[in-house]
Amino acid sequence: MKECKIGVYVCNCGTNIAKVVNVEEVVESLGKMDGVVVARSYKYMCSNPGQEMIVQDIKNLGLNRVVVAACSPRMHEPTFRKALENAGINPYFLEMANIREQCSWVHDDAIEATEKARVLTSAAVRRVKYHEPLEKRSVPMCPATLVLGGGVAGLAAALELGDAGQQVYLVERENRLGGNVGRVDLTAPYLDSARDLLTEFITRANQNPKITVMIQSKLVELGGYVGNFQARVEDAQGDIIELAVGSVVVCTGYKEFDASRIKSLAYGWLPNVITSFELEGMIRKGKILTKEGNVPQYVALIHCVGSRSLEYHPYCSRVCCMTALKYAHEIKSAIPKSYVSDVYIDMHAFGKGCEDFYRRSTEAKTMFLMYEKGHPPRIREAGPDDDCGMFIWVKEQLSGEEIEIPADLVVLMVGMEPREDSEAVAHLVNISRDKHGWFIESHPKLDPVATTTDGVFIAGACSSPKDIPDTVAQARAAAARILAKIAKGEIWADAVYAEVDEDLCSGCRVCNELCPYTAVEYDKVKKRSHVIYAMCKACGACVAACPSGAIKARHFTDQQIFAQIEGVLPWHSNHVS
Amino acid sequence: MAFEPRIVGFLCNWCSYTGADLAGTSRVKYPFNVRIIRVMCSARIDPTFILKALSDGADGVLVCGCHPGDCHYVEGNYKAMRRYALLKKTLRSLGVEEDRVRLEWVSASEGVRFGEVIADMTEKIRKLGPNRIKAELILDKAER
Amino acid sequence: MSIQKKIGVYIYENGKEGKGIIDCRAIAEYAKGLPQVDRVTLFSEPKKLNPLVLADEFKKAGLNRIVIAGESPGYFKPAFTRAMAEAGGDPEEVRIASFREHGVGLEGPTDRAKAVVACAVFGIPFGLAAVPGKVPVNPATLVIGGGVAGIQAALEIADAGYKVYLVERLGTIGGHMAMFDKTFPTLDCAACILTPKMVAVGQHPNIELMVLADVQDVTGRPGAYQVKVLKYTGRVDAKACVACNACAEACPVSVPSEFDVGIANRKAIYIPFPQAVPNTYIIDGANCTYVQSEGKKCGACMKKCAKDAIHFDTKDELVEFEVGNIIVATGYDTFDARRLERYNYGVLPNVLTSLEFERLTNASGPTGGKIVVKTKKLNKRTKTEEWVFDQENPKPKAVAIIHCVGSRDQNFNPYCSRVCCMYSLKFGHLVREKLPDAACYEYYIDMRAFGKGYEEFFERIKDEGVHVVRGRSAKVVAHGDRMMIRGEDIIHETLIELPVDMVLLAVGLQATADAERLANMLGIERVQDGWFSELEYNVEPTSTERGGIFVAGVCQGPKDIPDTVAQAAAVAAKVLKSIVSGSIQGSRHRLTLLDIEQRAMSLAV
Amino acid sequence: MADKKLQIALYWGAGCGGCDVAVLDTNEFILDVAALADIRLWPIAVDGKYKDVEHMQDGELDLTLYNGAVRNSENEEIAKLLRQKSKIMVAFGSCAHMGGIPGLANLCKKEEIFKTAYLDNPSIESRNQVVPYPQTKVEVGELEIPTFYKRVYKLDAIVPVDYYVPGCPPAPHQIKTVLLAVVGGKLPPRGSVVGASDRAVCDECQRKKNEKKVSKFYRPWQIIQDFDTCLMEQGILCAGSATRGGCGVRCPNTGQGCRGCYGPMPNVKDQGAKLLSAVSSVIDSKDPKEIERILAGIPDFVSMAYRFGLPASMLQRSFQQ
Amino acid sequence: MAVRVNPKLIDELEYFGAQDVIKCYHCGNCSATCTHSDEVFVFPRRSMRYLQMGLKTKLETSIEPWLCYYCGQCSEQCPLGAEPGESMMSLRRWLISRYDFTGISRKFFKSTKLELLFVILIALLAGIGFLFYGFGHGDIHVYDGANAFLPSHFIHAFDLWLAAAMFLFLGMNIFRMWYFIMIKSGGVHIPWWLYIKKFYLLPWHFFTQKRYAECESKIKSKVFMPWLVHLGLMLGYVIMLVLVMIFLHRLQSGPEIDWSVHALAYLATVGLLIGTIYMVKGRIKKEQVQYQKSQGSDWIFLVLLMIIVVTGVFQHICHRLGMEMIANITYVIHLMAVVPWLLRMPFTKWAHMLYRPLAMYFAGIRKNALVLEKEGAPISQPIRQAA
Repeated sequence: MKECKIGVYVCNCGTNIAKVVNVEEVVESLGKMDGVVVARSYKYMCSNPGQEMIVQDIKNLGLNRVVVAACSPRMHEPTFRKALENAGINPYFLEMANIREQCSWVHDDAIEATEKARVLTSAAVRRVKYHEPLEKRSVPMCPATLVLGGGVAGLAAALELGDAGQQVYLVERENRLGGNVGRVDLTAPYLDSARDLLTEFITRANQNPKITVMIQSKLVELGGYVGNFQARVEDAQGDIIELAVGSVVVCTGYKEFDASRIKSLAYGWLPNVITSFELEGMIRKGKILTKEGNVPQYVALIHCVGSRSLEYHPYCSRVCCMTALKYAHEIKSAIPKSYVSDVYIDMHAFGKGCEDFYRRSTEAKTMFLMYEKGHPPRIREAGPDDDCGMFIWVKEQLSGEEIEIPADLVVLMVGMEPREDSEAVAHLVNISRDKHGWFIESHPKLDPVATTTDGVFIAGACSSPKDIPDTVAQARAAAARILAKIAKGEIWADAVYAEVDEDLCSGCRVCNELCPYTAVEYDKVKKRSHVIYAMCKACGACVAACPSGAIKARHFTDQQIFAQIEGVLPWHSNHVS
Repeated sequence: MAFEPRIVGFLCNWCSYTGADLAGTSRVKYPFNVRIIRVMCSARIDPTFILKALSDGADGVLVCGCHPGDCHYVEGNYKAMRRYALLKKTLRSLGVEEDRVRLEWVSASEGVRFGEVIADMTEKIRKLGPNRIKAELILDKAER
Repeated sequence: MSIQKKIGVYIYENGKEGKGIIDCRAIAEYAKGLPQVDRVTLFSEPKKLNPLVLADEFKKAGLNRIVIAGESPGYFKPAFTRAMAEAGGDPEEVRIASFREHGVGLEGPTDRAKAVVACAVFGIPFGLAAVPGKVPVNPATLVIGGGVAGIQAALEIADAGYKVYLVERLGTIGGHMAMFDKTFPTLDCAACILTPKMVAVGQHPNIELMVLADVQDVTGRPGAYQVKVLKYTGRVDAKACVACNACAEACPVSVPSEFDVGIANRKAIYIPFPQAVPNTYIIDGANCTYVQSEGKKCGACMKKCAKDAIHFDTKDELVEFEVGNIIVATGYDTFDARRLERYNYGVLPNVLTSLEFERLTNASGPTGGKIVVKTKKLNKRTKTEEWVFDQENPKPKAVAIIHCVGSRDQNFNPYCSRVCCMYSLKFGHLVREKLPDAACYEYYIDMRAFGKGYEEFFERIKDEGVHVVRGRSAKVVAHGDRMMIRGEDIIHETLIELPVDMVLLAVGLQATADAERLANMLGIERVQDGWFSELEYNVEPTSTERGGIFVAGVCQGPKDIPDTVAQAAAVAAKVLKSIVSGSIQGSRHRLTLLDIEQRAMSLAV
Repeated sequence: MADKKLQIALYWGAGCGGCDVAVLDTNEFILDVAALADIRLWPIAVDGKYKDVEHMQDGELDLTLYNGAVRNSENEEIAKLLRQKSKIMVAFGSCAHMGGIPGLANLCKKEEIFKTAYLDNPSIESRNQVVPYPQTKVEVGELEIPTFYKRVYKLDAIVPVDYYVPGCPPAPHQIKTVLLAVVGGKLPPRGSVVGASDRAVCDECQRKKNEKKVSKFYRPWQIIQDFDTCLMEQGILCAGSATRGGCGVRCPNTGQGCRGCYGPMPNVKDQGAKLLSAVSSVIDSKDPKEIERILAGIPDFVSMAYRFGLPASMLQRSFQQ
Repeated sequence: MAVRVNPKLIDELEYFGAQDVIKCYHCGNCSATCTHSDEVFVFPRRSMRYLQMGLKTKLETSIEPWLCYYCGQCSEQCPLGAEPGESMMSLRRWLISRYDFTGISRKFFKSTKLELLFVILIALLAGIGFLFYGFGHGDIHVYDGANAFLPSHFIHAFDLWLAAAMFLFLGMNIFRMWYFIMIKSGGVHIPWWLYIKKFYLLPWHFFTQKRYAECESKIKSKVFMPWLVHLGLMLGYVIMLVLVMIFLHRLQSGPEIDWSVHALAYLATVGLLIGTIYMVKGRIKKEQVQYQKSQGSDWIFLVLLMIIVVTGVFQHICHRLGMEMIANITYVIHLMAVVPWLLRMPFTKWAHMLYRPLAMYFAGIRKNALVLEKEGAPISQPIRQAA
């Protein structure tokens, strides 16, 4: 092995690091380490001049290893790898020490934090000596895409890809396309026709020769890896169809909250307490009637049913406020003599045109009543002498009064929750879910449609509640990613993966079953196992398990980790009791 | 000088390391006694690493992965869980105190919890006193 | 069609027609001529729409399909649906012909309105009938605006291997997001997540980055737009400059920094901020003594520059190129808080806008991230007293944050700015985190914590000890050294007057000053609030009437970072779709009434 | 070298002596040995005194085959002596290589061992209260016996070792290989393990291997095993996958799981840990309680995992207070 | 006990001018802007809330509408054009109708036509009556002294009867007001002696209208500020009333000017004249918020007042100039306006002249009672302090 010439770069991160960690002390101490040629600090290592500093040192001092002590490698590892690449050395000769998130930001004591930063950085120095040059490799990209879910999100994604001339398989569980929007008549805030919107989408999808619509079908198995997935879809006849696809877009949507879970709202007990979707059906039919068949005089809308609640879902379902305002308008307009009350917590009228719609609704004399989060309204039956069917008890926040609202028809604005099958879908396509069951995006801000599994995207309300424009935007964002990959024609697999040293493998087959991606393949002839690198996600389960030590996790080798362990455990004299 | 435990934390990249990062970004304060080594998945954590840390003088070893069901690699954390179960038995036979090695599930959103785990573990180990393994091995040699 | 249709068309006249924009009478005449249309009714007082009366009408005439036309006829639909049901007809046969939704109001509005009505009469969604023809497309793309939306869109397209021109008005890309300290609700540092993307843009072989540049003119057709961009000179040779800062140290001129929104100063030769992309110094000609004196005075920077990178004689440059698609991502301006006199912004020194606070609390800001109050200092050069932030200044003991400044207000911006609630909560967190002893009050109207993890964030902030007060405060007045803020705490039914040391105004977002110019130049529409109009609210939130011109991010309407990023990527999909398929849909407003009518008729059969 | 006979020594440290016997297992080859070499020290077979060795010049011996672990001061003294006198020091057999079965004594304290061996042992006189002491004062003076160390060491923990011949005991062919290599001067790099494979036992094992899922562990006598299938898949603990091959799959072929005497694979630092990892990886359950139940089927895993290698492992011994 | 909301009340209140209150989304700006809003009486937002919710009992027992002097600041700053000031104004109208047990008031507010009809009818009746009396008992050419067309003793007696009727209605209304505000609203125990202790508030506020002055945050003219004009009008009216009720014969005697009463009368006339002109101008120009929304009732009031003042001045001048017949005719017209004007008073907005100071009096009592109840503790905690 060539002699290690290590450069150590400690970032101040403005004051993020420097205000707690004595950066200069770390630099000085690291500079004395074996193999370290240069140690420097800089205000922002990630900035162009900071990166340039590293590049210049590599060129001028012939560095062949770089240690950057800065923020989390999850943040800037790619940045500095790129810098190494620009300087002409292999990007994997980099190791980062996380002295911000795990040191300066979580510790106050300057002395201890400085010591910890020093130790973490020195461990990185020890580790980097064992780094090896790694190269990325590419695999071909299959241009077809599998879209799971035929709601607005799925249709938008499919159309975007199909119109671009790419093959799309649109798989829908139900016997019709359209999803939850298919149950809706008009959309807030402009009261455009949801039906026209869907008709247009569905017609275009059906007419597009590149889009294969498969209704009453479901994905049963997804194998392979980005660019080269093999999907097994069970169709309406129960036949299994094998599809080769390069990407998967998951648009499985949401289901509405089961209002009967909240006892105080009497859903399922009092006949005239209905959910928003039931009201939507009435509006579509033009018959807003109580169960007794009367035209209601008092209608009440209750917001946040199942949402923004401590017991059920803490999150806001995002669309219900506007939907409620829409209903208020629709009821008033269909039954001009009715009185509509709207019982809410905070009015989330945040979108374009929404505040205006809210104002219109107030002008139409909808009575807005505010209740406190955590103190949901209670519904009781009215007596025979009352002119209404029910009363809703609310501790009204804006007046401070305890009030009862007369109602003949109560509409519960049920929130959104993940579908029952979200866990199964997550397993099928290998993506994660958050604690509520929504699918997790790879980065909530900068990568809201990608997932941690390459080639699998999420769009629409399956990742969190959203309205139609946001859903459509997300679906297209997913399509953009896929189109970009298709345009390139190949996928570059990460350079970090596991590999089997066949000279050491005894074919014991402990590893085969362990790989969640079936990337470890057993060769029956050679009686050895080997890893398909493009499928490997570098988790290292097989590496740890291999009793022969025959599998190496590139970039996470035993040697590297041992060196790091040794590095973080310097032997203090004061430590021995 | 008071005894300050040194804990080696093996954190999976996706949940726990991110969770520790979140503790950082949310400025959760926790004892500085933990030193974190990032691995891609808790399933990568070879029992050898834990033994290595213990024999090199770590007072505690923390293994963190995603909560069961949340593994980025589907079931890596279950693999870690099984290994940990057997390792625990083995360490018991080897006379290593229970609290020195700990397996915790920390999700990417549990920055605060990560801090609490560290604080709790540090406190427990502080009570336990230093890990004698390395010292004893040196003493063995000296006595021989 | 199984049964013969008998169609009734109801057209709503709302007065706008009277001004001659849309001629409802002409539309009515036209509708009468459409096949199967039995009757056409004009109505103007929607409040008087009585479903039961309508039902009688339907029944008598035997109507089995109703078309309601107008600006936003959806508003009347429920009444008609009920009427149809009462009359025993099929409520699904009530159709709407929305002029607003389908972009009536552009060229030939009456013809477009007629086409919209025709489609509804035929029962065909307008979007299906009004499909412009396809034209070949130039694979290059112009992105106007280098904020997070522009960056994201540019990267998506460039990563796919296509040429992108990214034009930014200022000296660096990054936009507002680069100025922020933290982003809600995860509180990750804005610069930390944005700078890698900025660097990626700067280094991308497919992106031609033009900063200090302005799009002067756009002509041509979808798929082949000729663009003229004026690149203002920064007078510094980017290749030679090593960002040593010697020039800025030498420069005697000190002016408020744009990046620090005026709470700190910069020199006339400066770099916008340390992580700027491109990382090059710029000479601000308007403030440079040398430029202003036409070379007679100063020139200190030029003398100091060891690399001879400063060239005062460089000229602005006009470049021309052709692109197939244009993405408008020009973002927003913040509301000018001076317009709301009651908060005394600009009068009381420690009333700050949100952007000012972002910079104040940012580690790269003037106080290194310390939250301090402004104090009076003597400016030695001008011999005047100025209010300045200084690291040594005292920390505020109480901070008030006022939501909805300029937003949700008929007198200013009637719309909700969508991000202020959350960023104000974030401020609350920052105040409590950096100043644990300081009290922090948030005055709000509705807490709009609607996104993923937002509600949880709100709860967390409350747990952190930020007092949330439902009720927008009315005024901020001086109160000795401090300030007094008066507001109503609605939930606790009391009026509160609190002495505070710092007031943060959560100013809303509004369309940029040059949005109108841009809209005229590109031939795209703006809504009343000033934001660019989208083609269709629901399904085409990023397209415009003009093919090949897209809007992304806040310039279309206020939104937060995830939504902006998603939109930007969605636009990229549109662009990539056109490039990958080799052709782009032309402009919808080039379609004639006859085109749409015929297509709708053929689809109906 | 042909003109000069090879000078060799064989020593028996803390071990059962099986390795010495194994040398004899080479059968008639021992005659070749005798012809090739002068055996200068072999306590079990040849008369020779430590004093003689002490009088040798440094490096006078060409080869020492040291079997057994280091348990007491005598073992250490002789190991150091032989190291000094030998050109090549070979750790011969599992005990010298890794501590071997005697190494399991590291799970106990010296006092416990003495108690078991000298006090509680049913085969000794019941009233015995005497345990060995290094020095005993008697009337004539002070008697001295070797000091019993606190724990067992593998040979290379005491002296530098050039080659390792694993096995409990080493197979005859290994002995031949070593001797022939020394004679022929075709020595592998120092530190090598000689006479064993670089692959695990499984490589040579003829049993059929599939993907593994185990929901219950058995002792070999608890089930009727399928001789064609991997033992591990049948729930019988077998260290074969974590153990160097070269032994000829002696144990698995008899229906027992491999006991691991050949030690860890070249890249492995801790054989027991690796076995632990492999065994726990094949458990077929996600439920912690179920896992515990399955693991209960392995009564004494530490003795299984470190049957031959405890002193060579990371922790080397038990730290029971 | 939970109260039932009444979505229908808002429809009724629309007649009283509360069209815009529905727009309010409760930002609280108005209450915080209002100079009169304090710890105990927070308004106008809360009143608007009750209005939106139709909490009739809450509204009719509330005192807050009377504490508002409609300076218009809240309406100017209202982000939604919900017109808090106008909403308070409409509530005052409604309260007047609630205090009035006859129901006449309500009818007036609901229909300007009805009110106009009433006014005209009364005026005609009065006119006919006076003419009948005049021609029966005197000479139209004689204004004063014996054989006067409308002798002062007759007018005086008539005035007293009229006043008695007016005060009967007013008294009933005031009683109802007291009952609503002090008894029906409940909430706090009020010791009887507080009524005495706080009595000074009544004349104080009646004669100074001090609170109106506090409204003036943005003074456009130093003289013609609403408070001063209003005060002038009010005082002018009161002086005139006193003069008419007690010194009528001295007022009517002439033609020489009796300065002891006429000086005061002139002063009062100036106040009335300026006030009327100012208000008419304001309602026509609509520059100030408080004058932007006028109801028919407001106009009737102003027009009648205008007629009264103008005819009063004119008959006075004519009388002094010896044009006694014209003076008598003008006087009849004057009285034709005065009678309906006075009779109308208990049923219209004009009654606020009494309700306002009464409200201040009641408010003072309630505040004091609250202080007593909390035993000297501050009436409200500023805000929950940081833990």
